[in-house]
Amino acid sequence: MIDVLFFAELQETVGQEKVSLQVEGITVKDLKTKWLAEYELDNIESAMVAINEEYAEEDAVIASGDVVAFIPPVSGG
Amino acid sequence: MIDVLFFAELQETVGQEKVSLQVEGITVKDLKTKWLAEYELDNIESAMVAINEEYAEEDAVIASGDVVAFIPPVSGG
Amino acid sequence: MMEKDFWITDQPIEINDVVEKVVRPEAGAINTFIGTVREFTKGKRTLYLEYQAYAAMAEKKLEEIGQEISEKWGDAKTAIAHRTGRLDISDIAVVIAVSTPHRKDSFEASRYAIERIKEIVPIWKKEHWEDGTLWIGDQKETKSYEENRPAKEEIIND
Amino acid sequence: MMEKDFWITDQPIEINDVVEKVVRPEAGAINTFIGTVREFTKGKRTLYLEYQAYAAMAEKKLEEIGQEISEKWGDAKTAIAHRTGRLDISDIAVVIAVSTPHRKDSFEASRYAIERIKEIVPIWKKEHWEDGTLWIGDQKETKSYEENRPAKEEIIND
Repeated sequence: MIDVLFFAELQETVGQEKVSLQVEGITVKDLKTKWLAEYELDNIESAMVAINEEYAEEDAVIASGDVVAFIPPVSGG
Repeated sequence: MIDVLFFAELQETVGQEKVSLQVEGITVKDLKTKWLAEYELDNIESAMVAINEEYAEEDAVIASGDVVAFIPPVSGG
Repeated sequence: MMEKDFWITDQPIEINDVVEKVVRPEAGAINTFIGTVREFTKGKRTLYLEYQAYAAMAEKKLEEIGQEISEKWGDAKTAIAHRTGRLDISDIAVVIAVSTPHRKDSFEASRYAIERIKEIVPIWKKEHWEDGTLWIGDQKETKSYEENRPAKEEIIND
Repeated sequence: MMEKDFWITDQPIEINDVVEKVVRPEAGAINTFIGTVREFTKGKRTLYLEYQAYAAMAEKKLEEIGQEISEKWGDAKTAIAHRTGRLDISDIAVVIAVSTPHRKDSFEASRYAIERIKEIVPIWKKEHWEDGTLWIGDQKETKSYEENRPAKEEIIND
């Protein structure tokens, strides 16, 4: 199982902060195109991805227990 | 009468903060070379001069009631 | 007293709490950058802001910025606090403090810190205007992420 | 609460007292420069410092710096406090705060303020080392006054 976190406008579109999915061994790209397709997250392509609080690439493989976060363009400061 | 103020090392050499002199109509240069010669202020040439709290030139004329200050190179901050 | 030098909080930030972290005998200069909520941006009136953070990761990234500064400027010490939740006009969103032996470095390092926050730290701002709301991000397409990761030295204007 | 925006004091300076002077709805950025007493300079150990000011003129000159900043950076507000008397290691000698709508200006203006203080404000520092004392000034002949007046844009290194 993995946890997927959403922030800012993605969180509002999904309607929740966190989604738990029964998957492992998939890539970030797979996660976006297959597992999250139902949410119709138009802006997800402009988001960065973090796995366990570190920025990760599209082809990174997600292991069981990982926390995957979608990071829309940041605007702190 | 005018008041002449000294700061930092000039103050220590003169031994006081302020000297009052019974003069008027003299230039800053006159003040240094004639009226303050007795104090042997070696560093006075590297000091700026202010009359009534504004920087002034060597040839500025000092009027009665003026406050003349010798400002050694500053080191605030 | 806060234990960390880099922290996210939903409480008002005391400037002194951040500055105190970097005061030390080796320092002759402390530069502090304070980001406050501005009422008008390009003629549009902000009523209030809402900040959201991925707090655990944001604190790690702030600490990473502190490490980058130490590598770039040698004897520098950095502390950063960022607030989340609802902020009203003039409320403090972020406080950065950098101490260095000499003043030039403190200005440069503090500037670097705020630019990096706007690049890599997962914190988001939602504008609440009189006529609507918007999560601020890439509306103006001012950012370009190479392979979806922030470039090391990318500078975003404010 | 202090009435002035530019002041000389023989009491410890509270950073907040200076920052509060420049907080306003138009500002999104406040840059603060804090000068503290450094223990070691080029390997020489400072025990404490003594600052002396021509207070009335110094306050006028600090205010003049604030006016220069307003002319150069438009919508900027500046406040500056400088302490006099005996200061121990890590004590605060000066606090500058500049608020501007956008952050770049706040950094530039704050930097300008500290450089100008070191040029035109009648304040002097006496170093107390283990082996002696010295009023700091032109020992290294780093300054050149044209006609005994400070040049407008002269920059002195620290």
